[in-house]
Amino acid sequence: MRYSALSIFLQGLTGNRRWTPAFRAPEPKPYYDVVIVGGGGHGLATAYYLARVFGVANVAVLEKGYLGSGNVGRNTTIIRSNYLLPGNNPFYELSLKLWEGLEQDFNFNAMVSQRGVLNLYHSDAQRDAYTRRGNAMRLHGVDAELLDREAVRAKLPFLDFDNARFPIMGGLHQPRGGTVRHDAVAWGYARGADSRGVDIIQHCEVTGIRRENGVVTGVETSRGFIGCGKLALATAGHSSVTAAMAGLRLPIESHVLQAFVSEGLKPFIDCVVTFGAGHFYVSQSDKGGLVFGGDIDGYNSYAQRGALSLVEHVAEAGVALIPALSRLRFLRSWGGIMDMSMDGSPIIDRTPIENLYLNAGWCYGGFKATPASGYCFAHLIARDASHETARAFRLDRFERGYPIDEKGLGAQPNLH
Amino acid sequence: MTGFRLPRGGCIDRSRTLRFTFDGRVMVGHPGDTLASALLANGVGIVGRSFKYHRPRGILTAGSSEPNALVTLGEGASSEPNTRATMVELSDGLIARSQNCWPSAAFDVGAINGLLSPFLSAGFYYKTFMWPAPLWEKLYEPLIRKAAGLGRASKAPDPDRYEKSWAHCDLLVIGAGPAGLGAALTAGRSGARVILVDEDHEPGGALLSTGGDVAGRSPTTLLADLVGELENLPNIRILSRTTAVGWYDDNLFGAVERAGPDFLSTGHAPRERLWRIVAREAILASGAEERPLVFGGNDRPGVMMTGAVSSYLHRQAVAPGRRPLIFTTNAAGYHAAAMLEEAGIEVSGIVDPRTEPEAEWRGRAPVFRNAVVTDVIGGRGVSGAVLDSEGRRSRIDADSIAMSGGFTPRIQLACQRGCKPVWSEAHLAFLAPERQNGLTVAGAAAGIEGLEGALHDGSRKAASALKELGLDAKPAFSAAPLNDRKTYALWRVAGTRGAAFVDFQNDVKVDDLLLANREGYGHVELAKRYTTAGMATDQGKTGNLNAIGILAEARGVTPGEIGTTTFRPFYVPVSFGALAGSARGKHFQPVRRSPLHGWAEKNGAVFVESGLWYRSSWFPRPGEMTWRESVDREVLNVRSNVGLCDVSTLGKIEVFGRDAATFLDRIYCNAFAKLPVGRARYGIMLREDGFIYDDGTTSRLADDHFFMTTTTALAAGVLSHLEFCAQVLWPDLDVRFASSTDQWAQMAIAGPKSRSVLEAIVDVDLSDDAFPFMAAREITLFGGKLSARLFRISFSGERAYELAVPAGFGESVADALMAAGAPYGICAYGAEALGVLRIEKGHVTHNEINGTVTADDLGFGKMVSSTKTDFIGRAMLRREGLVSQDRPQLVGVRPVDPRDGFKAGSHIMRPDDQTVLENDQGYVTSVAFSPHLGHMIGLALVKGGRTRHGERVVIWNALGESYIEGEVCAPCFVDPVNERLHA
Amino acid sequence: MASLIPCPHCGTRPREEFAVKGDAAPIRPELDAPASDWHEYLHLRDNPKGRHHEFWHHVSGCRRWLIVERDTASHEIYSITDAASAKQGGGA
Amino acid sequence: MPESPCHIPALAGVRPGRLGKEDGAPGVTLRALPEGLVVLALGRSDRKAVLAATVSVGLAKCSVSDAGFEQWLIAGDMPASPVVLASLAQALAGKVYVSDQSHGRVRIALSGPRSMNVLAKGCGIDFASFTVGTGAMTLYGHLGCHVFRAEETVFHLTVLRSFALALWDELVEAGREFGVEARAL
Repeated sequence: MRYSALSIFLQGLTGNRRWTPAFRAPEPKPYYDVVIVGGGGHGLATAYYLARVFGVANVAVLEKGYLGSGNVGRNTTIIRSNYLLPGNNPFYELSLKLWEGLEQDFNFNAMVSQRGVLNLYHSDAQRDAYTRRGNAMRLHGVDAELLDREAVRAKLPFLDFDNARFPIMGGLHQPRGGTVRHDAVAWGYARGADSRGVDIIQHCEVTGIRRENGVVTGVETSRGFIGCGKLALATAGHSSVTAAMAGLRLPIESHVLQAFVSEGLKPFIDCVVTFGAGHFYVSQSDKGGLVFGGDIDGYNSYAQRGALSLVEHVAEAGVALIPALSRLRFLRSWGGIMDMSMDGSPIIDRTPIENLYLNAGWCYGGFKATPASGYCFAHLIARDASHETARAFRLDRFERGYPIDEKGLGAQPNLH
Repeated sequence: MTGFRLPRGGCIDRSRTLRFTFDGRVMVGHPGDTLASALLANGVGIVGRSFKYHRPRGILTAGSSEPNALVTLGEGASSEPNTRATMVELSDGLIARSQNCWPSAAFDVGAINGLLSPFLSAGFYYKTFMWPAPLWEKLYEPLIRKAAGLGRASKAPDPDRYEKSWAHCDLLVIGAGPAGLGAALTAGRSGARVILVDEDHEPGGALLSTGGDVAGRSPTTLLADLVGELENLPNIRILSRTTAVGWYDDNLFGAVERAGPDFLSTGHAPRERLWRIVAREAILASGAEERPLVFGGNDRPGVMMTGAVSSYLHRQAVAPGRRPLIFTTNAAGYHAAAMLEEAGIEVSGIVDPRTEPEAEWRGRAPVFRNAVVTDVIGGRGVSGAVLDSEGRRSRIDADSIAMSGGFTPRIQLACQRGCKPVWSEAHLAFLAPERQNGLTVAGAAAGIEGLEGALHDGSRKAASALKELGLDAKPAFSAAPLNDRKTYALWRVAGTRGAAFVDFQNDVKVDDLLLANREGYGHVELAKRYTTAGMATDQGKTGNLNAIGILAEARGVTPGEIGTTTFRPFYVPVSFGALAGSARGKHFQPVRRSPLHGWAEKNGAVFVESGLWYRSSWFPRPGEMTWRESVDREVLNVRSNVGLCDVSTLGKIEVFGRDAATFLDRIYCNAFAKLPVGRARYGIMLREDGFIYDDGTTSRLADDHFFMTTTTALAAGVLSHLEFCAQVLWPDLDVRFASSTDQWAQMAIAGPKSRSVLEAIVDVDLSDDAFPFMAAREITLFGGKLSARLFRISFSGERAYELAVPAGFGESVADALMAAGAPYGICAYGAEALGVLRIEKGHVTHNEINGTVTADDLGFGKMVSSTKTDFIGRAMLRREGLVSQDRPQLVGVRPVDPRDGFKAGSHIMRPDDQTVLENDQGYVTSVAFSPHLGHMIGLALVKGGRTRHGERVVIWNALGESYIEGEVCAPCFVDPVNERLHA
Repeated sequence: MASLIPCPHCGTRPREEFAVKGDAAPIRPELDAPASDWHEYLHLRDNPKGRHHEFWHHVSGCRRWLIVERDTASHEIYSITDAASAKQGGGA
Repeated sequence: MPESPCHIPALAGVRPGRLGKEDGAPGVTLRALPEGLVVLALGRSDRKAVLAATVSVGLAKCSVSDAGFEQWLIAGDMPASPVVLASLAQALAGKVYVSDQSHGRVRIALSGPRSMNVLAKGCGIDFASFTVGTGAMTLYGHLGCHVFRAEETVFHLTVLRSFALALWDELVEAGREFGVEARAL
């Protein structure tokens, strides 16, 4: 069923009784050309682009919970492509371009809102680093502008300019950055993939990876064995757990990242702001809640819940940036499990095991990457060659000494 | 709407009148009122408007889960949106405003959305607003955002104070209702350390709003006795107005204490305080939430929970109307009816869907068995109701409705750490495990019925929790007769004509849930996300179980098979203020002051934040108009005369031990083991991955004592790294560390005349023979009056010394040096001049050591020892990517036209290349204006840069629209052969 | 674990006093070990959902490096030892 | 040029007087302790041995308390001469290294009936079992410090010199609701 204002009008006249399911609930078939493990944003996007762009439609997406129950449903919805390094920058820009045409592409309003992303700086060194970054963006044709203190003040006069411990000196602004309604991304991709024949199988947990003569032939699941030509893992957060089923150890640790939403407010802040002197970032959802977060808790965890001390830290940084926040309230917190990689950058690559493909290591930046991740992973699976923007995301880069380390913090995942 | 104050009764102080305003109307109330009770007493019906359809809304509850009566309190910087009127204690001068309505709550233009509701079904926005694409951001989204949201926040800084505190106890009791009081008393009498928290402004819970007889006493008497005894026990701390909001690992509870209404007058107490309570055991006695019934118009102002009706009647002597109707599935409705009748209010009827209603009803009101209310009659309030009794419809007059669909145990806190609630068919509710490690659920929260049952259950469970701790306690209340539980499920009334709301605040109707299910979003989590049910400020406390029941019915399964959404912190919304505490404004992070801060201030320093430190940045003198003038002067003066710079912020670590030398050999990539006593050496520390971590000078003061310096930024990191290596990698080495950053005031005395200045105060021979370059010694000053450490090291490239003196004497010594240096033209110089001096010499800092460079990249390749057996980073240095030819290498850059300036962060491009990322040659890491050379200079990391000296490049800065011609050169602009070090 | 940590030297302390480094299982290879050993040591992790040994540093307390054995799913702590004593014949 | 350099205490600038709640007796008293002697002793030994050595070199009035694993803080109101420090190092030589921190750490005494409440605002230690004479490194808010229980309601907080003013300000803020009596040196 195609969605439009007209369909809403017509359905509304008849009591909204004739809307049909957005996606099927198929029984798993015994064999698929491609089985994708993980019905989150990346897995669903991969299936969508496999079917839509690469003509591979005999595809199943296996999700152990409900659709989008992983990180696509528990993030802070920010999209941007303000990356520094050549391994990252073109990839995230591809992603932003795909976001820009996404809704028309899959006929689902995911509320892509390019309201701008502003990274504040508070020292000369930070300014220099942002200058370098902004210029790297401009070299690739990405929009970037360096705002001075007064330009930031004109945009966001309620930040703490006058009593701050770390005064705001300016910011790096990407006008095309913004936010997207995160759940709708999963639903939109699912609906688009489903309509092209992809089987999205919810509540189907993969319990083992079957190999014959070292070649992957299928997966054991809570709903029986499912054979496949190619097996693609898109289980960020739990990548190590799924990879271990094939005997693979990954350069990844799983960490919990908490995020928060406030009570609903009338329009308060109209862009995404990150606080360069403390771990804090904030935007406002279309529903009115401030959506914000901070750093990861720092210890390995699969628990989807974090510590109070981190919450306090986020509140401190929030109030330091915007003193008016003090009287507003946290409504809810949640925790997502992040694949923190050894250099802070992702992996989209074949594995040493034949027929096994890996999409992992997104750290806390997986959401914004969703379209390009799906596109490039589909490219890799369909063509057995990396997409040109994802060439650097190799699994062997660590061993060979080519880390993509935006922050320069080295092989300690919880620092990225 | 006809809410009113009864002439008698209640726990309010009628002798005092409090004046407050609501939407500009002046009203009065009494101490003991909440804002909600006072509004009811003043006949206010419509308190606000709902989120989506702007329906008029009144007051639903008397507690913290109130979804409708959200108001904005206060004005200006102190205004506070989305405050539940039910939780606000009335105070004199209180100002409250309704929300989400224009021009007023009573007449709101946005109510037109209600007429459009057929087209605004769940998820409608996902299906439209997509064409034409640009209109989303320009038109649709701004309209949606403007319409959405609840209250309006002030953007001015919050003027109030907040605090945090730790607390420790044997037993934390959450909730001071009957179960909590029983638990606290049981534990209190045993001598255990007890903390009792309760979110109301007085303890009592359900005992505060009930009549009749409990354990042989009136609830009021019983409560007074219990509280009286508790208050006299020294081992019990009662925290009223305190809501436990989160249960965290290791039995840590977060609780927020609100100031009472009089806090403004007391001045020094915080407005809110976050308690971090470490409890060995905890009892969750949070009671149960009464469930609304889902029928047409159930959101009309005047439709309330029966518990709220009882509470307002008993505590504040406020009645919801003069002719209320009761719609109930359980005994609560009858209790409310009895209280109303006792207060002289005529109850128009009791509608009960059960075929066998409460047998003991002795009141006057007629009971309609096997009947339901299908719809409310009335536009902005209640004028009557449509009854459906076995298919027969009739109308009944009423001016308000009290409803009760049963009770949902408040198990939220018990399920915040991953445990899944389990459906109990007997209770028609989800229950948490009665006991998890450290937490026991008691009373109504555990599904226990009745006040006596709760008293006993709390007592019993406290005793057994204390037993876990090895403490002996006797339950304060003995066993109570068990109530014979009769539960009845009515998740929604069928056949309603009007909209029947499940989530009031978010305007989620029965139809929305059914639509979500039809469209494939029937999983409880998907239904929540698709319809927004349970996402309002009450987080589904009022509506979620009904939503689950409705989904279960639609899918033909039990509510247990539907399951709940996940309970997460916080139990109620918590302010940023409470969570931030006093760490705000200038106190966001502590300030670190150099021991020479006072000296720098005296000399007119401009300070800049550097991590937590304030460092002196430059020292303007009269007549200097720009910072550059001052910095240029300081730089030139150092090169021609002498300057004094505070370098106290550099990290300083004493390294002791028989194996200290061996240890340092493994820490630095260059050799230290053979460093003689009395000498210093520049060292480079790698990370295990082979990239540079930090650099600094380390001196040997004795065979078993080194003095290490680190960069300011990594002082703490390096110490941790050393400790890791010593304790984890090589615990067999005898080596110990003491940070002495704060012990020493350290100053660089640099410039050709530095020796002459120093000679005035030091007691040692400073001749080049006696104190050569890289000498490092413990010396005395002022004829033996003061011990100090002197190092002949140079960051500026000039003859220079670093003098470390005990911090308390720092200012005095600096003063002495300035005085001694006056004849030589000494000046104070700051971090900016230091930066210029080092860039002129090509010395690196963290601008260059950015975590992605190797020693070879920076030209230190020869320093990396090839003879030492092992050191941190050695093995991984061999990787292909770390030795490849096109790695960035440190170079200098200068403008071809000396008038051109450029910025750090500019990229380096070849002049004829297309400006695309693939052609990027590198970037400028540091820049300075060299007063020595009279033009800008820079350091850069350029691919294969060491072979490219002399190459013309573009210094490319699109952000600044500056593209200048530059030349790559050696990374040293002044004195490349280091003659000045000895000058 | 995420709120309080029972330091073997200092007693139970808030998590804020500690810094965490990561997996304590890998053993630093000898210098001349094959490159793949060093790669494994520095980069590859079991990252189990369950029992895990981890380095924590009591930065604001005794300044000792500790090995915390705990469950990454439940956050329950099984043991906590001083890393030096563990290395010198202790557990972990 | 001064004949002999003068010593400027880190808390020389704090203002004495009554702060916060004005009425009634002050809940807490804050006092900057004299910048006398602070020594960190490190090594494989125990508190008793360090105490014995401290006494043996004439520093009998100093407190010796735990300051981490195999680390002890020796603190007193009177400064010690380099000679005494050298003899202390000598007395402990072979096992324990000493690092003079007399200028690196600053001590603040927190006393009064509400001292424990003020301490609880920044410090997560359960002081119920923290007996008189006990010392420990811990955090007060964001600040690392050493807490020493000198008497039932008297605590000495030892903090890095650069943070001394920051800690002082925090303690004043935390004591405000009880009333603070601030005493300068």
